[in-house]
This record gives sequence, C-alpha cells and structure tokens, in this order.
Amino acid sequence: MSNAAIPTSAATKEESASALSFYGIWLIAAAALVVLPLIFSSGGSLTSFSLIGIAIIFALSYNILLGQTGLLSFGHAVQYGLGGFLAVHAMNAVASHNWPIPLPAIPLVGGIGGMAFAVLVGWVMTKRAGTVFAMISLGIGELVASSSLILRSVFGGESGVTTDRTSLMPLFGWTFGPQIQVYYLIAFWVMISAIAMYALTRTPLGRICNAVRDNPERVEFIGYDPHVVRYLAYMFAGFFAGIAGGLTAINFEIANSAYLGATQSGLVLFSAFIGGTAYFFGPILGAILVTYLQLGLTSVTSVWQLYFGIIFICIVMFAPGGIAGILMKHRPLIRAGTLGTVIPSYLVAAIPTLALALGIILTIETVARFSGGDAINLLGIPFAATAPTTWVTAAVLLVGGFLVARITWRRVAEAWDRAATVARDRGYLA
Amino acid sequence: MTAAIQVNAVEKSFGNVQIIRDLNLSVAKGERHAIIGPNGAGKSTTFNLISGHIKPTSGEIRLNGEVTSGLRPFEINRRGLSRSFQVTNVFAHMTVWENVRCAVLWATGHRYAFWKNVDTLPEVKQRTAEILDDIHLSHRRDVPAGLLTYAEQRELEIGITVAGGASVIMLDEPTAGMSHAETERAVALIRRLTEGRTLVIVEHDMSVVFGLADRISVLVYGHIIASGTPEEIRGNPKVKEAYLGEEVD
Amino acid sequence: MHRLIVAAAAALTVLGGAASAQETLKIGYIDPLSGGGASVGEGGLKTFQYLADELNAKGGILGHKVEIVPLDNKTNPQESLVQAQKAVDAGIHYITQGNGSSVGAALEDFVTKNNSRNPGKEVLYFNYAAVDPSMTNEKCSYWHFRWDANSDIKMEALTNYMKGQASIKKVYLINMDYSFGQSVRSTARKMLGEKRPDIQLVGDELHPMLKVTDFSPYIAKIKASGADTVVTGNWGQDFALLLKAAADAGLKVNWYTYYAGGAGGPTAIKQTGLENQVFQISEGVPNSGNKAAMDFEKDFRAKTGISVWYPRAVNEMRMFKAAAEKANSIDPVKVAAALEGMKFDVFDGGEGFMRKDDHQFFQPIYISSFGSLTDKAKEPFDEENTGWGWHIVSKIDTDKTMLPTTCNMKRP
Amino acid sequence: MAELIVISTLNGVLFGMLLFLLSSGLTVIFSMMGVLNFAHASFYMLGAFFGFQLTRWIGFWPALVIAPLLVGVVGMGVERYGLRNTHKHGHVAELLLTFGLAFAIEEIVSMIWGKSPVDYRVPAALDFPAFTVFSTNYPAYKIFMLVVSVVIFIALLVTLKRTRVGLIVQAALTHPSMVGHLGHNVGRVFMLVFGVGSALAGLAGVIAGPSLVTQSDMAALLGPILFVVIVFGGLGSLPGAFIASLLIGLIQTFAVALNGSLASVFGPLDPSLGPSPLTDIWNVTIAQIAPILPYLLLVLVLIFRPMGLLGTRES
Repeated sequence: MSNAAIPTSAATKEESASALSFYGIWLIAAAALVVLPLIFSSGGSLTSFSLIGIAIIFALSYNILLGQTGLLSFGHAVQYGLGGFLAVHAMNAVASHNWPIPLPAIPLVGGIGGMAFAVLVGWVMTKRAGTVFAMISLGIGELVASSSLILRSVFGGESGVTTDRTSLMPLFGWTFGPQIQVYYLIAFWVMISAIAMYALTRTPLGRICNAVRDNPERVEFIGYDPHVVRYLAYMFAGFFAGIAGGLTAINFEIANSAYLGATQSGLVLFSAFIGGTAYFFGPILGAILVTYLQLGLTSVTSVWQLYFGIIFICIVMFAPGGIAGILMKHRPLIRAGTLGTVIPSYLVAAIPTLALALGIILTIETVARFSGGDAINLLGIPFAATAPTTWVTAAVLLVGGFLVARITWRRVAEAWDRAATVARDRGYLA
Repeated sequence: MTAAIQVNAVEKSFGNVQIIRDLNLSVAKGERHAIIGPNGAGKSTTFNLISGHIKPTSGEIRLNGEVTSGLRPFEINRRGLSRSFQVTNVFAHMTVWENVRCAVLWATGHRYAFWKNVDTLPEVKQRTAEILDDIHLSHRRDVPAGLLTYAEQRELEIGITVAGGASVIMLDEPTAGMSHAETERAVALIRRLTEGRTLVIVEHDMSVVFGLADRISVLVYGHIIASGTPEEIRGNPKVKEAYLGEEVD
Repeated sequence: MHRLIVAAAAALTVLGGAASAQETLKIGYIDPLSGGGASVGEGGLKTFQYLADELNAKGGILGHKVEIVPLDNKTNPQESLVQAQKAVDAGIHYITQGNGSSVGAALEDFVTKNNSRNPGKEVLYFNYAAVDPSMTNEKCSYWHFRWDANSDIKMEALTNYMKGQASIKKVYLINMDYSFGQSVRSTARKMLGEKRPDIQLVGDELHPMLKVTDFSPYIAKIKASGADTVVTGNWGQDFALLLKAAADAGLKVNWYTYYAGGAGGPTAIKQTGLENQVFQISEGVPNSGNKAAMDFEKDFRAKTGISVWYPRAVNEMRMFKAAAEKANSIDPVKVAAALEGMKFDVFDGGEGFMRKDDHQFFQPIYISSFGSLTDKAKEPFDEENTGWGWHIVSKIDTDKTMLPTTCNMKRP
Repeated sequence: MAELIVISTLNGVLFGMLLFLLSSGLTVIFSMMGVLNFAHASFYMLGAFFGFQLTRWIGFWPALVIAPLLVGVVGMGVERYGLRNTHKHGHVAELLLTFGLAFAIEEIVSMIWGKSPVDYRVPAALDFPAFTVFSTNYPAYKIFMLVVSVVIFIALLVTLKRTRVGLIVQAALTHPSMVGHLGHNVGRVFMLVFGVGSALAGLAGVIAGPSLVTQSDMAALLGPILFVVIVFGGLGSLPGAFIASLLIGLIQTFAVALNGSLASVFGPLDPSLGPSPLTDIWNVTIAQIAPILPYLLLVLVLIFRPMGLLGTRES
C-alpha cells in the first residue's frame, strides 16, 4: 500500500541505483580476477586460483540442479568428466589437423559434451525428482565411471588420455604453456560462465525452476510441465559442468576416469551445500572454501577427511543455509541498523566456541598421532600426543568450551531476537 | 453454445472403493457455479478430475467443448482452466511477487524461454503488478510466500490461480479457516477477479455460496443429486433431506 | 589468504637465490596418505623417511640434509598433478612415487611438459613401484627413472623360473581389469606360450578392480578348470579376498603372485593356511642371507614397525646419492645425466644398472615362497606377526631379466 | 556345467543373504523414517571393528551380542543428537548429514585401527568345512551367516506384522504423519528404529568381518550396492529387499561364471578396424562387467518402475 504512494521517479531512481550496484559487483569481480595473480604471483597461488576458478564453475553448475531446481544429484561429475574427455580429444584433434581453433574455445567443446550427455539420458532421469532422481544419478554415475574403464579406446583406461595444450595455435602470442596464461583463460571462462548462469536465473525458465523446486505439483496448474523444466535445468547444468571439465582438462592436460567418479560428485555437493544453495553466490563461497581446504588441509593433517566430515555435519545441523545463508541472515539487521545488538554477543560466543574447536582439533590430532609420536603444533604451541598434559588440555578445552559455548550461544539467540524484533518493526524483516 | 465445463458419466474408483459415480455436470460460460455437499461427498475429487490432477476411471470431461479427460494438468491449464487448492499450495521460498509472476509467464507466451530477462518483460511486470494490487498484497511483494499470514496466503492462492488469465477458474474452499471479515473481503475479491469468467467453487460457508453463485450443484456420495439456481436448490426436497436439512436443524 | 602470503614469501626466498650449501634437499613423496590406498602409501612414506635419516646420519647428499615432503595424492592422477605442481611451486626438484600406474603415467607426462616449458626448474621423477611397461617403452621420458622391475621384466623372470618346473601343467590367469593386470595377462600368455608350449592355459580372467567382495564364483571357475597353478598380479584386498575364498573352498593350487607380500597379504596367506603354496616375485627378500641387507631389515623393522617392502626404494635413494656425488651437484639435469647407465650394487647383493635407453633399472630377481620358518637363525624374519616368512626359492640373475625396449628417448 | 550351475547358485544365495543382512537395517530405517542413511555401511564397518576388538578381549560369541548393541547405541545417539535436529530442514538435509557422517566415521576408524586390514578371524568353533559339493568345500561359517540372515528376515517380518511396534512402523510406512497424531512418542520410536537399524548393520559387520576383509575402506566398498538392493527391491519393503538381495547375489555370481562376450558369440571383429569403442564392447566379457550389472538394474528399474519390485511408494 505504502509502495503505491512512492512517486514513480523515486522507484526508477531506486532501480537504477540497484542496477548500478549490480553491475558494480560484476565489474569488481572481473577486476579482482585480473589483479589477483599480480598480488599473489607465486606458482602455488596461481595453481590454487586456477583450481578454485574451475571449482566455482562446477559448483555453480551443480546449484542449477540442487539450489534452483531441487534436484539432488550424486552423479554430477559424469557431465564434468565427459566434458573433460571431449575437450582432451578435441585438443588432440585440433593439434593433429592444425585446425585454426585456439585453446580458449576448447571449454565450449567440453560444455557441448556435458550437455549432449544430459540431452541423451536426461529425459528418463528427470521424470521424477526427489529420491528417485538421486538414486538414478548415483546409478548412472557408477555406470559411466565403470564403463569408462571398459571403453579403453575413448577413455584410455585408468591412465586416461593426455594432451598438450601448447600444441594448439597460439592466440596473440600466448601459447598457454605458463600457468599464468592458463589462469587468465580460466578466469575468462569463470566470468563468462558465472554471468551466464546468473542470467539464467533471471529468465522465465530460471524462475520456473525455482517454482518446480518449491512445489512441482502446483507448477502443473500454472501451465508448466515440471518434467520439461527439470530436463532443461539438467541440460544447462550439464553444459556448465562440461565447461568446468574442459577447463580441468586444459589445466592438467589429462583426462581420466577419476574425473567421472563418486569422489568428484561428492566434492561438488560439498561445495554447493557448504556455500549455501539458496543464494546464487553461495556455491562460489563453497567452492573457494572447499578447494582451499582440500589444498591446504591435506598438507597440514592426515585426517583431513574427518575435518571435512565434521565441517559438513556442523553446516547441515547448525547452518543448513550454508555460509551464504548465514551472511544473508544478517542483511535485514544491517539495513535496519540493529546489527550492533548482536555483534557483542558474537564476540563473547566466539571465545568458548574457538576453545571448543581447538579442543576438538587437539583431541583428533592426539588420537591420530598417538602411535606416530609426532608433536602437534597448534597455534605455534607444540603438544606431544603421548603426554598426559596434552590430554588434560584437550579435555578441558573440549568440555569447558562446550559448556560455556552453550550458554553464550543462548545469549546470541536472545540478542538476535531483540535485533530481529526491531528490524521487523522497521519493516526490514517479514 | 458449448458449456465451459461438461462432465459426462464420469466414474472414479480408488481400488475397490468408488468415490465418484455417474457424475454429470454442466457449467455454462460466464456462470458462477458452486458445488456443495457434505464432507466426503467427493467435491475435491471432482475438482481433481476436472483439473487433470487425477484421471477418471471412465466417462468424459470437456472443457469448452474439447475433451480434456486423460490430459495432464498443465495441458488442461494451457487450454484455459486454472484451479486453486484447499490446502494452501504456493511457492513457499519465493516472494509474493515471484509467485504471481510465475503464474503469469506461460499465459504471456514466455514459456521455457532462457534467453529473455524476466525482469524486463513489460507485459509480465504490468500484469503481475495488477494482480498484486487486486489481491491487496502489493505492500508484501518482497516477502517469501511461506512467511505470509494464513489469510494472505489464501489471497495469494487466488491470485496465482487467476493470474494466467484462464477463462475457467476453479476455487477449492477459498475462504476456509478465515474470519468473518476476511471472508467478506475474499468474496468481494473473488467476485471482482472472476468478472466475465466462468467460476466453479467448492465452499462450505453457505452465505458465501448463496451470495456468490448463479447456479449450485449438490454432490452426495459422488453423485450430483440436484443442480439449479440458489432458489431451486433451497426448495429442493432431496437437497433438504440429504444435506441442508441436517445442517439447518 | 594468510597461507598464500606465506607461500608467496617462501617462493620469493627460493627465487631470491638464498641457496646455501646447507640448503635442504627436498624430495616430494607423492602417494596416497588418505583413502583406500593409504595403508600402502604410509608404508612407503616410513620407508623413505627412514632412508632419508640413514643418509642424513652420514652427512646427507653432498652436505645437503635430505627431507621427505609427504604429498597426499589419494591415488588420484589429477590430485597427483596438483601435488606435483605444489612441489614444483615450493622449489622441489625431485619427486618420487610408486602406487598406481595411472598416477605414474600422469606424473611422467607432467615432468616432461614441466621441464620443457620451465628450463632451469627441472624436476626428476623417481619411480619406485609403478610398473606399467609403457612408462619405459612408448611413453618413456628422459626425466623419469624406474627402480622397480616393470611387469614385463618380472614376467620374463617368472616364466624363466616356471620353464624349469615340470609339475606345472595347467595355468589359470586371474588379474585385475586395468592396465597392469592386462599387461600381466598378455605377457604371461605370450611368454608361457614361447617357453613352455606344453603348458595348457585353462583360464584367463579379468575381474573389476577393487570392486569384488566375494571371490567364490571366481574360485569355482578355477576349480572347474582343473588348474594346478594360478598366476595373478592382484594386490591389496583383491589379493586377500581371492586367497580367502580359495582357502574357504579348499582350492589346492600354487599361486604365483606379484604382490602377495603387500600390506595384509601375509596375514591373508597365514589365515588360509596355504603354506609354501604362495610364491612372490620381487627384487628382494627379507631372509636373503645378505648380511648387510638383513642388518638393515632388523633395524628398519625395529624403527618403523613394518618390513622392508621396497628394497628398490633403498636402491633408489642410495643410487641418488651416488649419482649426485658423481655429478658433484644436486642439479637435477646433472643428476639425470649421471644416473644414465650407472651401475650399482643392489640391496640384496649383486649388480644392477640403470639402462640408458629407457631409464629402467635391471637387477637380480627372486622367487620366494611363504611358509613357517624352521631355521630361525638363517631366516629370522616373519611377516605381519604371522610367524611365517619368505624363503628364497630361486634367484634370477640380472642378465636373465633383460628385455628390449621400444623407447625412443628424447634427450634435452 | 551342472557343477558350475550348482556351485554358482549356492555362492549366489550365500552372497545374496549377506547383502540382505546388510540392507535389512537400511530398509527398516527408510520405511519408518524416510531417511536414506548414507552412513549405514559405516555402521556396518563399526560393527566389524567393534566385533574384532571385542573378540580379542572377550571372544567371538559375546562380541556377536555386544558389538551390535554398541553400534545400536551409536545409531541412537546419531538420531537423537543429529537427525532429530535436522528433521525440520527436510529429507535432503538428513541425507546429507548421514553423508558427512560416513566421511567422519571412516576416518575415525582408520585413526583408531589403522588403514591396514586387521586380523579378524572366523571363530574356531566354526572354522571347518560344513559340506562338500563337487569337491568344493563350503565352510561352516558361511552356513552360519546364511542361517543368521534367514533368522533376521523372519524375526523382522514377525516383528513388523505381529507386534505393536511393528504395527506402528507399518502405519508409518503408509501414513507417516498419522503416527504422531495418534499420540505415539514419535521421537522415541524414531530413535529406537534408527538404533535397531544400526544394530542390524553392526550385526552384519560382526558376522561379515571375518569372512571379508575388515579394513577402514570396507564401508565405501559396500555402500553403493546397498542402495541398489533397497531401491531395486522397493524402498521400505523388507520382502523386496530380501528378493533383491538374492537376485543381485545370483546375477553377479552367474555373470562371473559366464565367459561370453559379443566376440565369442558372433566371432571376432576384423582386426583391421583398429581400436574403437565397438571393439571394446565387442571383446568385453560378461564376467568383466559383473559388478556394474546391479547399477544397470538399478537404473532400469527406476526408469520403468520407480517404486521398485515390491515398493508401495515412490520416494
């Protein structure tokens, strides 16, 4: 009612302001991608950035299914992997025939590969959503991964198919041998794909995908066939997964059956879910975090898989909206100006929570290294796994942290309620 | 003139239980038609049959003269029939605005388009805004539908149903669970929104039924025992015996 | 971000040429340290760390302290490349790997490309257990050196032994369905056909890798075929489960294996009671009778809790030292040149050499059988606390293990 | 030929019953709670390791009773402190919770017992050949496994059909929301059901451990095939799971026994064609693809009969 009273000029102004901030975000992202390797120029960071870029496209493509259409897939790596294989074969073919196709066009081939597979099997797969789809995707994933070891002439057995990315025609003097050039190629495709996938959510199809996710039954009564919607979503997800696969093939110059396997499918599910499937940018955060953890955690601890599991369980239990969900929860508070009410309670809660986390880490590492006898280095303090002092410290942190954290988090909830009430009164929260 | 809805000798069984027997119903174009009957008479099943939610065991249903029995709900919807649900059935995680807009998209011809920006389609925008105004939810446009109050959700449900511009609107107990004031508002809303269209309504509130309907059909045990104007129904002894009698006394 | 800054800073220091004579010589150990293959990978890591300690105790290599940098590849080729890149980025010039021929092939390809694209940042790949013959044949690389006998060489040695065993009449082949298993199978067919045409090949099975939970159906087939000898390249659970099923069904045949000695293998053999019926082909045996090797074995077991699975790793590290000293440099290009054609006294005695044509190491090969140890003085070592150990059955000299190569080596 | 058929049938039934032992708990949990428990195979692994450890300390027979109970307690804990809080976020969240749990359990097990296989042996009392067919021995232990599976199957059927708890479970299968409205403490029922389901997995672990390899990756190896069994048989249907287990056991065993390939039926392809996908498919034997046959079945069943063989609801 009150909206109707706002003069139209104000509405346009508001719209153009939001449009400006919208394009601003993309421009900043593009600029960041360009500048990033100039700031962190070591080979290690370049490798990490390249992998993160690929993971972002892959996770976003997965979210077309999970977050936007409500399809839980356990076999998304199939399209990713097939895209990778097709890209490798395309690179080899282009190189041997001297076709005038530069390397940056290759991911498109991967995308087409991923999409072609989706077109082929998608119609029967997407007939139903829910558990049936999840199980079919699991089955198809296993089937394709296993078949790839049988069809050796295409998939090269378990050693895979290799290629040489520098054997294609150079583009503006770029041979794509050095990692920095590959990084920019990946960054270019990250930008293109992210914009395309975002645009997709703003189309009639994208909106109806959401509707199918929320309520497939009702969609039938506003003129749409949810099966067709799911099928189309599956194709687009396959296309972008294929692009990610193609980029991986360029980055590693090899495609093998591990690309198609359950581990890849599981990782992308982790990324999307941890980042948060309800918001477009959620999987981006998830992809960054998971890839980073994967690269970093494995060299710090041998039981990285346990930490992965624990982080995942915590997210599912305490923040099912993922990181993006947590962030966006605060938006109405920021707009209502009541964030200040919650922050002190956060700071108070952070201390025992951190203690609890340290306790968990110390306990895990103590158990993990008990037989090995290595010292644990936590925050620069060495702990011997076999020393009773370590056990006591771990126990105190664990139990004490837990008990105090429980109290402080209740405080957080109370502060939240107060802040939310104010925000609601000011009309920023429904 | 062909009827908007023509149901001929439709039967529906679930397993051995026959829910609908020899159902015959005719709704003329532009008519406001109410279906009443005691609980368990098969009113919702009748709705589900006509809208394609379930398929008849035998018999035939026509929409504007065209046979629609056996078609899927979206096919029937595209032929100009839209229905609401007794239990609120909206897109809970999407905003009010998006709920209505989704319902507008097919009718405005955008279908599965993935090359158009949905935010810049003028006719979609205009139509959605109109509907929101009509159902008095403009001020709640950015609220997720799942967070609306019950009455608001019922209004949104009606909004989604009429948004596509279908010529035949079917409303399943649109005022169920509403307060007196809310009901009055809803009736006015329904009256306005279905102006010039065919309306089929299932309702328990007799004041709504008799105030709104041009014609009434009485359904008992899956069979229509009487059909006529409100006056005819009031005076029909069979109806009194089977239904109204019990309730009035 | 913090880590990245640290990494960036570390990389800068390396580039800055702060290298002193005491600079640590880092060897990237790329093998599974988590997931399914971790038990094997951890054994390898312990081995290399022990060997590094051994070298360091004697002053390291040319005064450089040797450090093993564990890099977990989860037996995944793609992950291996990430780890290899990480190693390169950290300024490491030597990587070593063993588990999985697919990983090996990927790494070989990686070092070749890396070294041609980044002159001055060369990396050598020391392979201690990936035995796919193609790595020293059609796919060979100047930057790759293999200390393990490839599967063809082992089969050559094995069939040279089988040639003399008149009791072998019917042979059954069962292998895992991947490149190694397939190469075992095809070379066995070919070599047995040439050397013992009278032997009847009564079965040739490829089963899916690491997926079979119940081998009874396979055992039923072997039994039905009337085989007296089974040749298998199976390892890990595929070996243990196969043997368990055989023992359950009461199958009495002789088993010629590549990897019966791997983690869990001896336990499985002991459980099934197949005494002296399981043979292994390897480049070293704990009860070899070589005093230096047996002293090493004793100390190794005391310190690491496992037996010396990889005598070839000992050869690799000791030979690395010798090559660096010969070249008087730890520059990978010079070390590679020194390694080519180098002769070396191997762990269990006898001479081996790194063939220049394909960078394949040749060494004496042993056939040993697994059973109870009667003479504790001569054969002190059992396996996995089973009380059983390996006895040497036959030794095949280096010259009887030679095979031609198709390698067309591209030298820088 | 007769020999191979008899032995393959026997082997198939034995393997099938092991599969059933494993999947019974999964299907019980699913039928009651609608949760596809990805950690089920992990509970099986816990059972095997608990069994191994307890066998060391107090012997196999006490372990056979205590280890499943312990796993059941762990399962109840997971339900009480994990799933129950997640329930409000829907089945996907519950499924993902168990997915994360599977990761964590695998690592915890390998932290405690190491990554190498442990020496978990068949108890001496059952370590002898029970009978011999065509000179192939059948160990008594396998017969013991078979008997336990059948007993579990009958016990579960009787419990579900004849007892009050069973009636509630059955009611929950068709009218999940009604059970709560009927005044049952759904929370406690759920916790018990999850506990029982986990304990069944644990029992399977204790029993299968000595016969298979007890190792920290044993869960990952068997996990996916369990889903095939319960989806194939019909989600939530115990007899369906029973039949599916047998069928998959038999199919896999017979596939291994067959040497046929397209090449052996139609003759080899012209070698001048060179390597291509066609030659790959032409030369692959049925035995080689035996382990992927269940997945093929799964996909086909879901496409043509999404409720599975004996299932009553789709998801």
